[in-house]
This record gives sequence, structure tokens and C-alpha cells, in this order.
Amino acid sequence: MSEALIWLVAVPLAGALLALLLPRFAFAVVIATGVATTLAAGLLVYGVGTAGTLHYAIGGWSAGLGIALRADGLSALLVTMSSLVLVAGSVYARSYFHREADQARFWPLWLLLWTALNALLLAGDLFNLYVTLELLGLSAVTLTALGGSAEALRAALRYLMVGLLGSMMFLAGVSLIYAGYGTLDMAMLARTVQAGPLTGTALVLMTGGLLLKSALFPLHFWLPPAHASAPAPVSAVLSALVVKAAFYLVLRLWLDVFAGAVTPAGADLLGLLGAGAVLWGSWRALRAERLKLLAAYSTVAQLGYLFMFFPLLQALPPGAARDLAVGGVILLALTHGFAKAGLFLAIGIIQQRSGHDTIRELDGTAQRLPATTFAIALGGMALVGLPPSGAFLGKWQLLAGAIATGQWLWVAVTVAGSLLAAAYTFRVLGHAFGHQAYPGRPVTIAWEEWPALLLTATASIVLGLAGLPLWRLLEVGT
Amino acid sequence: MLTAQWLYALTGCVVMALGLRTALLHPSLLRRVLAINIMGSGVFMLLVAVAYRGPDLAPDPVPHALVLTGIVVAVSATALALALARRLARERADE
Amino acid sequence: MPEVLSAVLIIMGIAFYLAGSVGLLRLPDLYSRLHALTKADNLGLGLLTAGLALQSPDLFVVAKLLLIWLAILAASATSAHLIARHARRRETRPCPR
Amino acid sequence: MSPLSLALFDILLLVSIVVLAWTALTSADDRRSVILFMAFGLVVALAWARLLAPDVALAEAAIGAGLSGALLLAALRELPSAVPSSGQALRQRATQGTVSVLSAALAGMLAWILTAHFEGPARDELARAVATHLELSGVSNPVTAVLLNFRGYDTLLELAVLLAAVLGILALGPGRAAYRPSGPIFDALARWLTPLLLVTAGYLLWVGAHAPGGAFQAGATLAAAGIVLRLAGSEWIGLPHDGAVLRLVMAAGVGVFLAVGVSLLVLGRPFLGYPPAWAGALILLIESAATLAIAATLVLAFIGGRLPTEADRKGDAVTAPAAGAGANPDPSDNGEPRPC
Repeated sequence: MSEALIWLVAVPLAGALLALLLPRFAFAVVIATGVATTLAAGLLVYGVGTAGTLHYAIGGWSAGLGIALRADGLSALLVTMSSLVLVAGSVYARSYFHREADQARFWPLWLLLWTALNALLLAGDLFNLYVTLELLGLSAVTLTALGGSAEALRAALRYLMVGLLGSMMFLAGVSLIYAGYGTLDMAMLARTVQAGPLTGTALVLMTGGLLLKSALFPLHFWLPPAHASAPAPVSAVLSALVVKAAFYLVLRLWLDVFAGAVTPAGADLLGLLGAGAVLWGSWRALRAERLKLLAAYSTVAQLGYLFMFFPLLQALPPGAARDLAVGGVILLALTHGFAKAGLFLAIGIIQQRSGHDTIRELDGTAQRLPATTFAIALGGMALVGLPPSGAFLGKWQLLAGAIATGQWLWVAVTVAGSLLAAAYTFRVLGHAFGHQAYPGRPVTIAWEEWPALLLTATASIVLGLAGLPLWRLLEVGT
Repeated sequence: MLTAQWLYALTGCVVMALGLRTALLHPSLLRRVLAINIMGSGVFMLLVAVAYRGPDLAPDPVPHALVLTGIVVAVSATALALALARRLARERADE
Repeated sequence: MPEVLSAVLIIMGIAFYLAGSVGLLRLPDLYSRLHALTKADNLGLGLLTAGLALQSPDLFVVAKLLLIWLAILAASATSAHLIARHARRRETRPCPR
Repeated sequence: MSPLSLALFDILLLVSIVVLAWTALTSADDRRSVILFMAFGLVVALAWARLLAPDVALAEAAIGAGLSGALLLAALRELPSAVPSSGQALRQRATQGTVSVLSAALAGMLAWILTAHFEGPARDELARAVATHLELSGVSNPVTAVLLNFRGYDTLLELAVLLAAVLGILALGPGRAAYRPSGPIFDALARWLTPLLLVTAGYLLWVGAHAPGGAFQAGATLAAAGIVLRLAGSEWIGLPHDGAVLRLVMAAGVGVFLAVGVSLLVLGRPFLGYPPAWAGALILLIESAATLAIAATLVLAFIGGRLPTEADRKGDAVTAPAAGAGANPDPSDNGEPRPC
């Protein structure tokens, strides 16, 4: 069972090599990888659900000497989400890139990104995390640059520099930890960690690096240009998974590895920055002129909600209420992942069909591309947090936790953010449904439109209804 | 306490901070890339100093291996950054 | 006795390095700076090599030292040539005396 | 060496490191800055040797100072040097102050923590574990044991990082055109330096099992041979012309490593869990493939893209009129004889 962990890294990596060596069969390789990875992820979820946290010692060496992989409910769910999002993205990318040369460049890097995501989510070793962060960063940057425009190149370069700075800070923190504790294994560290200046500084350095990478306000400046100028399937994965991977690491470090060393003041700071992100990101999304930019700013805002959970988790005593809050943040992250990925794919379709993504000129889109417009509506519903989306449950927990601990500021920000999200969603839909006589017949292109539709439907319906079993899974490990 | 270990670790911190400062502030991209490399050298120096056990004892090999990995990752990132910048400069020249 | 000879050689080598560095900093134009640098360095390194060779435990080490010296000689001579040629192609004039 | 002279050496070395770092970072001229950076790398390599880290010293000299320096130098004349606009000066001064203070505070904080930390005993558990298990690792150089066996998974992913970078570089378009032939003297040097570098690379690869060296140092040395050839005016410097073969070489490092890992997994052992009797041979196999892949990757990084085609060269002629090593289109080069 625990061998599923290593297969989740080995299979996409092998896929990347095959796609590089046999460009003609690249898509077949990607689909095979997708099927295998999704099955392995399913096995992982089942294994974690029945047997609890899974470990895999690479090379058979004991933890500490060798590198361990580890999966609990949180990582199993995120791995499953990445697999599903990446499969949907792959199906869509097949029709997005028309030229064969573009496809040949795209697939190996796409699969390397896939490898990096799985390796990061399953890593149990701090230095290994640094390597996976770099693999993730470099492949994400290159995929962004495949957009090809000067704008995309500029955004990719800035993304790379920010990412490098972030990983260097992370590495500095890791070095400090090695100096202090003589180990890099996260489980061993969690058992021995003590609050103190060394641990505190290391945590600040690592968290700082990760916040840069997860684009938390006010460090978000690099995200909108990168996510708005990358090719659509890449934007989907960047927004849904790559920034979330950095958030996952912050969560892992704060809740798990360094739980004994975090302070309420630190958690409050993260919460405040998150609140700033919600307000600023939603406001900029409302003012955006292009759909992709709107989606990118909305990512900034949605990440803000995730960080607003930190002060609650810090204030809530261990027990049922705190477990519910943990479940809430993860459900929110999952919902946003599915919804935003679907949204970017849908925007990509609109952009390719009508040659632009200017919001003011969307009139008639609903008649022309009904399925895609529906996907945007479903995605928007999940971003606002209407029932039965997963975000509804997530935000509910956020509000419940904030009220229970008397932190009213988070309540106000959540309500304001949701209203703003409703405003920008309806602004888009208002234009899309705008009356304009459209002479042609509605188009439905199955392979292009289904992925977006399925992803947004998962976010807005399935996750909400499947909340309960997911909750149970999360009790493992966290 | 080993004085040498302490001296080298401190120098590592200084070099890292100098690199960080320039990486954040300098207007030239080339210099920022270079600064991140220097910052990396500072971090590596901290690691190698931590591994040092004095002139007569074998040092801890684990940080050495980590630094080797770090050096290769740094050169990969440097190469990619410079290639991106070069392509961007070409796009600008075409405009 | 070999120790003393070795020390003398090494000190002479260092003196040549010093002269080369002073030349690099003080001489007026690129050509004379190059001249000072390469001549002094090659000779300085040769003396250092000789001094270290006298101290080395076996011939294998001596051979390695010799190889290093030869490689650096070739590299520094070639790079001095390239730099000087580049400067001449860009028509950088030597300074008048 | 006596403790006093060693301490003097340390202080001299550390002062040069800080001064070189500072001047490389703050020099007004990018070119000077890159050259100072290379000097910085070499002095840092000395520091690694001083701290008994010869493996790192070799890698730093070859990769950190050598190849990174070569990459930066090659990029130098293609990148516009940014000039800050005067309108932002005031805001910049405020930012500069803040960032400088924060960086200094970080350095001070770290220094304080480390001073307190080094008072205590060193954390030796992991070093001891490595020493205890060294016999099972198949090699006797502990650094190679950590890199290729105990923490081999890191190295596998690191080779994937290298692959991602080179795929990115290749996707960005054509590389630089070949340099102008450099004349008989450099040719003569290249003619005997190249074989020497090839032999050295082979030696470093082989010796890595029991002494300082290994795939990364060997790969960097091999790449250096390619760069020397390229500087001598050769265009494709021995890399395979066939795209498929080239891709095979690039993928070889990760490929062989992964194939070994997965085969062991299929045979019922842990991923990358070499049987001790086979470990030495498997590590050598992996390192050989990795050497080739690393060298190819680094050389491609130096070329800066795929091999330029005829069409690219025409485009290049417009943007970069003279692409020779010595024919740098210097902005100050206006045809007038330059003063001394």
C-alpha cells in the first residue's frame, strides 16, 4: 500500500522522459500517466482512510539517514485533487495547442510539473522539499514562458526571480534547522522541536520564502501577470495547484512540524495579511478589464481566506471545533482548486473562440458557448461560496470559528469578500448573458468544454455533498 | 567552541544578507541573478561551517551533499533566468 | 637544507606575485599591465611549484604540481594573448612614454 | 600548520570573501561585477577546501565560479543594463534603507543565534549514522554515499531540475551563433586542453567512489571541454546533431537513475534500495549516465538554446551584427582609436 507513494512520483517522472523521447506518443503517455496517478491517488486515499498515515522509506534506510515519503489525509486529498485537475488540464491542452512543435515542448514540462507537485505533497524531509520547490518553480516558469508573448516572458522572468528568492530563504531556514536539530526529517523534527530564537528565525525564513511563492498579499505582485499571460491550461494549474502547494507547506509547517513553536502573534499576522488579500484581490478582480486578470486577482483573494484560518486554528483549543476548522480550510482549498482550474479552462475557450477575453465585449457568449458559460457560472458560484459548493462549508467553518473565538474582524472580511466575489462574478455573467442577436447555432466542442464543466461542477456540487466523508479522512494525521 | 567554524558561519550570514539586499534592490537583472547566487553561497557557507568538526575530525558529510545539490540547482536556475532574459531582450529588439 | 631552499623559493615566488600585483595596479596601460601580470605570475608560480616540490613526499605529487604549473602557463599565456589582441582590434593605443 | 598561521589564513580568506562579495554586488559596471563574482567563487572554493569539504570545493570551482561565470559573461552583452529612472529616486531611497536595515538585522540575528548555538555540542547523530552504514553504501567516499545512496532521491529530483531547466532553455528559441574562430594560439591551447579535460572528467567520475569527485564535478569538467571548443569557434562541439539522440543524452541521467530505482522496486526491494553487493556498480552506472546528461545540459545552457538554423541566423544578423567572442559591439566603440 505505501508503495503507492513512490509510484506517485516515479510514474509522472517516467512519463516526462517518455514524452520527451517519443513526442509522437506524448499524449498517450500523458493519459496513461493520468490514469495510473489517479488510481494510485485513489489507493492512497483508501490506504490513509483505513490504515492511517502512510510512510515510505526510500532506499530502505531509516528515517533521518534516508528520505521518507509521508501521506496523511491532507496530502492524500491534495494529491487526488492535483491528479484530477491535471488530467482535465491534459485533455484540454490537447486541443489548446494546435501546433505539433508546441505540444512537443509542452508535455515533458507538464509532466515534470506533475512530478514536482506529487513529490512536494508527499515529501517528509525538509531539504527534499527545497529540491521539489525548485523543480516545481522551474517547470512552472518554463510553462508560463510558453505563452510566448513579451508579456508572458516578462511575467515568467519575474516569477522565476521571486521563486528563487523564496527558495533561497527557505533553504536558509532549513540550514538553520539542520544546525539546531541535526535532522531534516519532518516527523523526527515534530517530536523534538522547541520554541526558541533558532527555531523562530528558521520558521520565519521558511515561511517568508513560502509566502512569496504562495503570493500572499502584499507579496502577490508577481502572480496576476504570470497567471494572466500563461497558456490557459498552465494558468489553470498555476492558480489551482502551484500556489496551493506553497500554502500547503505553510500549513504543514505551522500545524504539524513546528506546532510547538508558533505564536499567536505570528498567526494573527498571517490572518491580517490574508484579510488584506481578500479585500484587495477581490477589489482588483472587480475592476479588472480582462477575464484572465479577473481570475488571477480572484486567486489572490481566495488564498487570503485560506490564510485567515491561521489565527482561528491558533486560538481554538484541540478538539472537535478545531478539527472542523481544519476541515474547513482544506475544503476551501480543494474547492478553489477545482473551481479556478475550471474557470481558467473556460476562459481559455472563450479567448480562443472570440480572440479576446475583454469582459465588456463578452455579449452573446452565453448563446455562442452555452456549456462554457455554464462552467463559468458554476465556478463563480464556488468562488462566492454559495451552497452546495465546498466553499460554502469552508466559509461556514471560517465564520463559526471566528465567532466562537470572538474574532469579529474575520467575519466582517469574509462577508465583504463574498459580496465582492458575487459582484465580479455577476459582472461577468451579466455581460455573457447580454442581449445581442447571435445568428449562428450554439457550439459545443466536447473535448474542449467537458474538462472545465466537470471541474467546476466538482467544486460547486460534488465537494459540498461529499463533505462528510472527506472530513473523516482529514481526521487522519492532522 | 571552534573559532574557525564560528568565523565561517558568521561570514556566511554576512554574505547571505549582502546578496539578499542586492537581489531585492538592484535595477539590473544580471546583477540580481548574480546576487541570488552570492546569497546562495552564503547559505552554503553556513551549512559547510555547521558540518566542520575541527582540523582532526572528519566533517559531517550530509551538509556537503546538500551543498553540492544546491550548487547544481543554482546553476540550473541561473541558466534558465539568463536564457529567459536573453529571449526577452530579443523580443524587445524586434518591437 | 631542502627546507631552507624550499622556503627561499617560495618567498621569491611570493615576491614575484607581489611585483605582478603592484604592476597591475600601477602601470599606465593595458599592455604593460598584462606584461607585468603574466611574466611575474608565471615566474612566481614556477618558483612556488619548485618550492612545494621540494617538500612533497613522493614523485607523484611532484608530477601533479608540474602539470598544474604547465596548465596555468598555457592558459595565462593564451588569455594574455587574447586580451591583447582584442584590445588591438579595438585600436586601444598604448600610452606614449 | 600552526594554529596562529591558520587563524591568519582564515581571516585573510574571510575578509577577501566579504570584500569580493560586496564589490561584485555594488560595482557600477556589470562586466566588472561578473568578473569579481568569478573571483569570489574561486575564493569560496578555497574556503570549502579549508573546511575539509573538497567535493564541494571541486564543484564550486567548476560550476559555481566557472560555469555560472561563463553563463553570466556570455549573457553580458545581450542584456540591456538597467538604469533606474530618476522619478523613483525618493521612493527608492526609502526602500533601500528599509531593505538594508532588514538584511543587516537578519545577519545580526543569525550571527547571534549561531554564536549561542556553537557553544553547545555539535549535532552528530546523522554523521554517525552515515559512518555506520557507509560499508553498505557501495562507496567509501561518504559524500558520494549520501548523494547517490542515502539521499539518492534528492539527487534524482535534482537531475530532474536540471532537465526542466534545459527543456526550458531549448523551448525559448535558438541559441547563440558560433563564435568567430579565435586564431592559432587559442586553437593550440584548445587542442590539448580538450583531451586533458576529457581525461580529467573520466578520472573524477571514477574516483568519486572513494575520494573527492563524482558525477557533478565530472559533468562540469566535461562541459568545460565543450565550452573551450565553442570558444575556439566550433559550433556544435560534439553534441549529437540528431534531435532524438540529443534528447536521449539529456534524459539519460534521470532515466538511468529512475530505471534502477523502479527495477529494484519491481524486484521486491525498496525504491533505490541497492543490494549492498551491487551498490558500487549501480552507483557508477547512474553516475556515468548523469555525467553525460549534466555535461550536455550545461553546454546547452552555455549555447543558450537549440542549435540555430539558417533562418535564425538571418534573424540574428539584424539584432546582433557581430557575434564573435572578440567582436563585442561595445556602445563606446565608435571607430575612433581609443585613448590608452
